[in-house]
Amino acid sequence: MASNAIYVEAINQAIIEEMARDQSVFIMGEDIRRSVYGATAGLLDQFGEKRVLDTPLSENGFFGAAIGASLVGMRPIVETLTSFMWVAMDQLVSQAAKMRYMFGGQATLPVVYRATMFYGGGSAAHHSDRSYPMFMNMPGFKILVPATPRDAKGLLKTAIRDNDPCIVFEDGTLGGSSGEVEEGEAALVPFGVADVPRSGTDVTVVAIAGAVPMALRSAEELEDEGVSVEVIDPRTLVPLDKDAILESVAKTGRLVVADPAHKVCSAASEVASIVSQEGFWDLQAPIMKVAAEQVHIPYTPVLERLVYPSSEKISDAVRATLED
Amino acid sequence: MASNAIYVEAINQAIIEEMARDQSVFIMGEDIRRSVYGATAGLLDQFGEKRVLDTPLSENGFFGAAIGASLVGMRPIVETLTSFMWVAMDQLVSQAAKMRYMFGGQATLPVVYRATMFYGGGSAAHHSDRSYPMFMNMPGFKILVPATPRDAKGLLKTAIRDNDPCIVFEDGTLGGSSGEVEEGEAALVPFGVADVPRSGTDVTVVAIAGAVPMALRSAEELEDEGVSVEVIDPRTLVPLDKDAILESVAKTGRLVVADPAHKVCSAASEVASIVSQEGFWDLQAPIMKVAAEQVHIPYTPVLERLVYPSSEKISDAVRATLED
Amino acid sequence: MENVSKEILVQMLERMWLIRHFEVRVMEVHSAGEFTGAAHPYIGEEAVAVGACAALKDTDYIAGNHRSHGHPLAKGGSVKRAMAELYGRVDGYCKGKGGSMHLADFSIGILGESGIVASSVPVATGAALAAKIRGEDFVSMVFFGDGASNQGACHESMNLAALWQLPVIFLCENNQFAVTTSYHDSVSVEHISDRAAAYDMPGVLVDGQDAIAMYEATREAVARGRAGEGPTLIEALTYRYEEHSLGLGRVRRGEYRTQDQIDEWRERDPIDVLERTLTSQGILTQEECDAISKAKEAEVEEAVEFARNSPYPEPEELFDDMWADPIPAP
Amino acid sequence: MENVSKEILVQMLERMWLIRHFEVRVMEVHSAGEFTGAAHPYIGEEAVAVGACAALKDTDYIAGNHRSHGHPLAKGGSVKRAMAELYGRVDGYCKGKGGSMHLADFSIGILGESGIVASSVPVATGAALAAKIRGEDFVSMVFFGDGASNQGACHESMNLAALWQLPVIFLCENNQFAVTTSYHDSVSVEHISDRAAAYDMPGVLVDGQDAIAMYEATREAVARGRAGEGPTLIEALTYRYEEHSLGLGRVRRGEYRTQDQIDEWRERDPIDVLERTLTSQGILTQEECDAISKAKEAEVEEAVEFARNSPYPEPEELFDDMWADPIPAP
Ligand SMILES: Cc1ncc(C[n+]2csc(CCOP(=O)(O)OP(=O)(O)O)c2C)c(N)n1
Ligand SMILES: Cc1ncc(C[n+]2csc(CCOP(=O)(O)OP(=O)(O)O)c2C)c(N)n1
Ligand SMILES: [Mg+2]
Ligand SMILES: [Mg+2]
Repeated sequence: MASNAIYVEAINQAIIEEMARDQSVFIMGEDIRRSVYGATAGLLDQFGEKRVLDTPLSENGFFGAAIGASLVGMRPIVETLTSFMWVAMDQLVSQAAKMRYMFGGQATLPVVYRATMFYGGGSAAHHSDRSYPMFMNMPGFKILVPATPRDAKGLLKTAIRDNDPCIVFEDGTLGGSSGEVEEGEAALVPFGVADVPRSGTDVTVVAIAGAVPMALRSAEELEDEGVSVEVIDPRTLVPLDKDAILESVAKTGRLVVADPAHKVCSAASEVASIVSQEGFWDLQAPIMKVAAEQVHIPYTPVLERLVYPSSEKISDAVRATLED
Repeated sequence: MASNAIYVEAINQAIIEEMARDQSVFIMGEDIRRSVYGATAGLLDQFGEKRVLDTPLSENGFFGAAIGASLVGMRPIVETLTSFMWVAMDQLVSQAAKMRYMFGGQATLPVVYRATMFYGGGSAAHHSDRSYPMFMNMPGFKILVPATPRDAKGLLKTAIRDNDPCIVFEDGTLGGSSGEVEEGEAALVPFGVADVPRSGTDVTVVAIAGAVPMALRSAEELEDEGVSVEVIDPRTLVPLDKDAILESVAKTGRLVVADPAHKVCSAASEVASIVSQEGFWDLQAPIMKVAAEQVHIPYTPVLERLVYPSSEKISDAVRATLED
Repeated sequence: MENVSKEILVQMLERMWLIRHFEVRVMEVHSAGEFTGAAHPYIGEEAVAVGACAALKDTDYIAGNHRSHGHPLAKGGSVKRAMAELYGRVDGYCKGKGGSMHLADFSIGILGESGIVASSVPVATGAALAAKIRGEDFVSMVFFGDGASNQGACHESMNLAALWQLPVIFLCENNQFAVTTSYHDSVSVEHISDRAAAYDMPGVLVDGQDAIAMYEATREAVARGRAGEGPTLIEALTYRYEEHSLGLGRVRRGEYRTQDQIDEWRERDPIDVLERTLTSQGILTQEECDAISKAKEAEVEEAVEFARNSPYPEPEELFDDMWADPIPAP
Repeated sequence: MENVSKEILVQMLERMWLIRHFEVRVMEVHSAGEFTGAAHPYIGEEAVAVGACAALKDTDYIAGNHRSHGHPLAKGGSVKRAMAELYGRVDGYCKGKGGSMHLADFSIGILGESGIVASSVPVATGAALAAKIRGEDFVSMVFFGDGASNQGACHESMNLAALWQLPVIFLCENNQFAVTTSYHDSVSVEHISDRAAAYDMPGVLVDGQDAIAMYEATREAVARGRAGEGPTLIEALTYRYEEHSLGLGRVRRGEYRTQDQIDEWRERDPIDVLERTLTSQGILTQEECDAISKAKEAEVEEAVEFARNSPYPEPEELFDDMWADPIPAP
């Protein structure tokens, strides 16, 4: 049964459905019992203290404890913000990402890190990280970047059932966005399958997380100019549905990549590099990267808004691919 | 006065020359007084206990202490391996990288992190990180990847005098390589100026760190096949001498990027994305990325050697750019 | 308190009122939407930073955390530049780039507040390391919370500081909670100050509502630091009156603490405590105290006006301040 | 030792000899170039892991560090599969992908050794958390060094474990040095076990050369864990005879420790200590002890042969074992 939900509620639904379905799922994080960030509302009442753990401020400690618990049969969900992952980087990289391979496949780590990206609202440099490109460089994580309530719910449910370490980068700029979500099994969204929220024939725009609605707005505007834009939302960056991207570029011959992360060594760089190798002969114009400026996130709103992609910047980039 | 030195000695010379030159330079790290990794030999005798500090195993603590010392006028050098940086990621990212901007330019952080990349010798997944692409994604670090003794010395000397946080990724596979080094001021190597250890006209190979000698070997082999390869060693990844790369591609029309780091969101991806945007009209063939496979570093040598770029892989990629 | 000068006592009262009025006004203008982003009120905890900073010189250093307005104001920071920073303006301490959680004034030893919990602790330890290497007698002090004390960074820094006998004061502001989590649910010992023993370092438990007690305890720690006798851990017992952060409306008061507890702590309001002492000892009259409060209120109001009138940065300034030795943007 | 069974005593001696011979042989074949990469000999420290693991069941968990051969062998791991792993062969515990520092046998609760110092500590704490959530009575034990004890991960894990009363045993192997650094130069207190008080957790200082003492102390800690009474920190005083790591030739012995110190510790060799007890108490004769040694030596030799004859992995196996639910390589 489909119903309407906002992004944060969709996440909440996913957690509740999966915790109800599987006793080995539990959740831990800071102040989650009282749902300070909104996604864990009602869990304590429904699942009790043993499965809903408030942790001390010790991210490296409890991120690692989640790993240990996952090794012996539990399926932990860890709630955090992207900016607190730096503190826990050793457990994430040295253990979560590497353990299974290092132990020749003996270790199975069904652990999910839910990391909110808190950018765009005056949170300044310490709280605004969009760090998925760094985790993409490190093998071992499945990396999810839901841009809609449906995908926020569906990808999280799939992640909880998946047997590898997953990181869900939940986009705070979309936290209040609403849309249709399914229930139960029907809600599952597979990894590695891009969504095409808008098809078109002239230019392909690959858009990530919070850039998806921008790309859609840009596509609408450009329609008035007679430009037909195809918007591709990869939804998962590891695995990446590169076939969907290459097929689209084969049709359009033009590519713009919109990515709210810092532009150097970004997901946008990666997509560009794939297409410049594997889709080169289809390209009729330079690949345009529209990603965050290579600068920290300034607090003041007049500067902060200059950093990220915007529908205007995307439109300009699309137009640039049509010049020659 | 030029003389011959191996890579590790060149680093040692740079430290000694700069510590002798400037009282505010000091060095800290684990077991550096007895020079376990070779680069800090003789420092204790020459500069004493106050300026040559053996630290406890507390990377986050002492990486951060280096930051604090730098803020109040010291110029710390920190010795570590790349793989121990995960533990200290919070101090690196939240403080070293962000502090100056966050404080509106008040903070000046002349701190140098010397991180050895210990790959290629059976050190397995926990000790073989080549993590510069992850740090490239995060604004705030100057990132150096010396491939010769001359650059190992010259870039480190420049880094010690530079007023921003620098990370020198010292390539362990080159630790024993030898070459000519200068002394004193003559040894300084500027940031942001690529080296062109071999010029050519048919294909540009941008090679990073340990991939530079591979690219040079490949270029020699290919010469016998009548292919003229230009090898570009960026030497610093932040800042990146993109003009040198674009100019070379303007001449050759073909680009291969060889990078010992994991290939997804790698420095190679970044170079490819720059050229596919800014040098697109010069390109006559797909951009080929030759980077490490997206897998952890296996211990056993028979598998480990398959992961990295090699002169054979580079040659194959060069040949591929010449097909159509 | 016999050997606490009147000058210091009055200055402490002034700075406590300054912080109180600052925070009250910040809550008002924030809820009126004059600026956005998180801000963490220090109301109820004023005696901690003010008492501690009264023991420092301008050449000593402090570093702080997300609850970030009290520390710089206690060390003598400019209320105008602090307020302008919250408003995101060019005259702010960080030219609008840092905001509430990143106030700093390097000219008077304020090495900056930090949004990542416990991340200032190693940094402050490093400032103290510089004193040791250079053989100078400045000290460094770092403010962090009860929640923060559970971070590995604290352990590593305390061990380093104790080992090397660095002049650093670890000042734990135990305001009973980390967001909604009682420190009894996050710290496995009764007193955080007892953890000092794990580093062979003096640990002191202080009444954080009593500015004079804070001053005296800190003065001792500072003296030890200057004398090369190493670090001290001070745990200040205090309480935050307001919610964790402006902008976290979801968490209602009653859900994690009782009105009774709040009322109990309010009875020992740090400003009242100090004023009672000063008036009962005949150091100031109540009228003089009230005049101080009024003057500070006016100073804050001026700062609000200053902030409102300060311009926003120009778009061209976006890339400024990234580098001390600039490089081209990629 | 009255209530230590003969079976356990003999098993301890067997495993200590097994580890001793294993390490001696590893040093030989490593220096003969039969495999490369780092390897950290456990010689001199055998009583620690063997005594501790004797208190565990197969359903209990351990995790370890870079000094990685003793722990799995002490827990009953296969000497053949361990040796084959060092040789980088398919029959190794990790199919050659892990090597010396990453031995693991999940089938008998060996959650793996780790090359990053202290990084197993949170992991082991998490295994104990699972016991608590599921209401089962297994325990988890983690081995880490004196050097490791200074890592933030230890602080965070101990606080978590004490707070939640998790059945985890923090087993600190204080072998006096981290590479060349004396623990007196890295740990700011005299006894690491005293740090337990900082978490309101029992801390026990044990003679790490005495397998029986190790066994008894651990047995108590395990009993506490199974009974839901929380974690224990055990500090085992021990000594490494050999250099930090095979392949770190640069550091000469005399530079950071004296021959006298080494000789002193060798006088309390853990195998001698146990054999002396067993023979003096009439539990085993010296001949029986020698026979055990011989048998273990033969077992190790067999393992070397096994490892030599095991094939290297095929190139196609490079990407295997990355994922439990595979995805295409990018
Ligand atoms: C590493 C990290 N984890 C989590 C947070 C989110 N956070 C901000 S303040 C806070 C509570 C801090 O509590 P405490 O240290 O006691 O300081 P207080 O707010 O009580 O002054 C939390 C969880 C953060 N900023 N940094
Ligand atoms: C985080 C980290 N930092 C540094 C190292 C390098 N290193 C490996 S072992 C070691 C010393 C460890 O000492 P200790 O914990 O006492 O164990 P021991 O070797 O004495 O058994 C060091 C510094 C590492 N592996 N991981
Ligand atoms: Mg608090
Ligand atoms: Mg040791």
